[in-house]
Amino acid sequence: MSTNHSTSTCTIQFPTSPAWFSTIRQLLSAATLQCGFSDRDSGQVAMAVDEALSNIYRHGYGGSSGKVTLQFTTAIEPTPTIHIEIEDEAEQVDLDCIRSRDLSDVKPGGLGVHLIQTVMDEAKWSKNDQHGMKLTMMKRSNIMPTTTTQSTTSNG
Amino acid sequence: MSTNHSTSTCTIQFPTSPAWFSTIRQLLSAATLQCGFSDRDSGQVAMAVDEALSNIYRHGYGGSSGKVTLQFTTAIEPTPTIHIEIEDEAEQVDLDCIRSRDLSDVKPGGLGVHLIQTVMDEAKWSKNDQHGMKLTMMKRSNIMPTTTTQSTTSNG
Amino acid sequence: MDEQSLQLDIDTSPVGCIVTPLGDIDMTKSTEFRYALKPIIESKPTLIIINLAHVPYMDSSGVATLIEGLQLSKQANIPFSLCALSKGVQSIIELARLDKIFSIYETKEQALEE
Amino acid sequence: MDEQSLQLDIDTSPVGCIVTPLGDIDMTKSTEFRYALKPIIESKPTLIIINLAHVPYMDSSGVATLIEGLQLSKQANIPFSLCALSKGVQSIIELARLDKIFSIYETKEQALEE
Ligand SMILES: Nc1ncnc2c1ncn2[C@@H]1O[C@H](COP(=O)(O)OP(=O)(O)O)[C@@H](O)[C@H]1O
Ligand SMILES: Nc1ncnc2c1ncn2[C@@H]1O[C@H](COP(=O)(O)OP(=O)(O)O)[C@@H](O)[C@H]1O
Repeated sequence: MSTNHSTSTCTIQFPTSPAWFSTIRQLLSAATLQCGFSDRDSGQVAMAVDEALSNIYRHGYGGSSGKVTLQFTTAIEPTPTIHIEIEDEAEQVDLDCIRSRDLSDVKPGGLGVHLIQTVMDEAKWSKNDQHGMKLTMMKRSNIMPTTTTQSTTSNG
Repeated sequence: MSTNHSTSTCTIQFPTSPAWFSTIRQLLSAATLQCGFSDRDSGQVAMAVDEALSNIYRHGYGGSSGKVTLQFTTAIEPTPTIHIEIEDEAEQVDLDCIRSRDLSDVKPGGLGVHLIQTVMDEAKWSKNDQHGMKLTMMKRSNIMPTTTTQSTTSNG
Repeated sequence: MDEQSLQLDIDTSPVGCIVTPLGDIDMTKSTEFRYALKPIIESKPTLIIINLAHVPYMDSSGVATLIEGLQLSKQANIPFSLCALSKGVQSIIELARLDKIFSIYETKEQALEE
Repeated sequence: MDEQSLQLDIDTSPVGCIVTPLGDIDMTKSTEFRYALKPIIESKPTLIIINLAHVPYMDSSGVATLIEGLQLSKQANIPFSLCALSKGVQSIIELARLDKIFSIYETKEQALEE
């Protein structure tokens, strides 16, 4: 396969049905790998989005399927970077409720927000103007950017 | 999983690198299955898009990776339906060149356009105003629509 | 899309019970995984090993199921360990700071030796 | 994403050669598949069976590779057949109107009996 990197942008509106989640993970993996993220970083971005969608499904929509709009844009220079925005139309919750718990108390559950905040360089929840919540995330890849710029290779 | 159907819309811009193709197939499968397509019809839509992308990669961009914008919208009523648009920025070719060959002559290659035209209800190539080509496709699912309308189910 | 049910190999012998899930364990699978683990723990095997060699991805609901399994096993005095973590699973276990909480072995064989 | 190379089981015996590709055969894999088939045909086995049980999806470039395999085998007088087609592969073979061109068997065993 070509080793040249390239960017992608995506806006997708879909139901928060968990049946979509593996597809969305694959989409985020493809986008981040293509723009130069390492396997590890790419997997972490996919995980952060997966956890965010699970939370919207479980907390935002109370276990029902509701609309979600996911947008992302990748960049190669100066460092592989992805910007992600996830908007729902669910009940707005107090932003103080969305927080990581004390992890030293080992118990099932309560890991999603911690994971999102740990793997992403930025993660910010906010209320939309009318209704619904918005999560804005950003991650830069930890690996050094290659000197290859976005160009076409002939490998066919 | 919920048996209620729901729609999705997507606009994604990515390089025609074949490394993306399996992700795009999965995306189209998810979208069509969720809006009520049968497994078979869903697989055929994914195949049509895959073949279209291969052709853009091989013929449009001559085996190099170039920009592609894929848009789709699904509908549930009155019949599960998907509308797809694929635009590239490659050289414009004479529309007469894009055609299916005589299949009775068994030989490797030359199947993509036939497959696209056979599985989709509509497939139309055109030239964009400035540069690049556009493929517009539509398919209705062959199965009867369920009476379920797009709504939320509590299954959590 | 992946709407099939969770595939699980369960290998029970006098030495203990080795549970090998096949495929990603995310929100669509973790409840099932939980329901599968419970009767195994209740059957009081000598030990329980969760072989994660064929689980490329696990989300926090899958991790929660493992924590529950660990806690129920502890109550029943059954050694409970994980083995053959894929990179994806290793990553989430570390991020959740559970790498010191679980007994983790590189291979099934090493887990059995304990 | 699936950037690994094509996985292929090749089972050679006096009875013939059974080739079992594992995973989707699309544009990223079909060239490799072609390069793998060529030396097999050149080694002149008694027969060649392509077992497609583990190929959920094949695109037209994969089908082209099969046609080439069939034609090269015919020239070399080696029976060439397909078996255990997944739904996805069956669908593209029918759509390409090749279901009468290839010898297709439901199982490996049936293909071997011919
Ligand atoms: N999208 C969301 N909408 C509403 N509340 C949320 C959302 N995401 C997280 N929360 C709140 O943040 C808390 C912590 O979430 P998390 O760390 O994922 O653990 P858990 O979901 O297991 O409680 C949740 O209990 C919930 O109150
Ligand atoms: N996106 C495209 N851009 C330019 N030409 C195309 C495109 N898609 C198809 N074609 C033309 O249509 C012909 C038939 O395509 P196809 O049926 O897929 O067979 P093959 O690609 O094996 O030739 C191609 O040979 C090419 O000339």
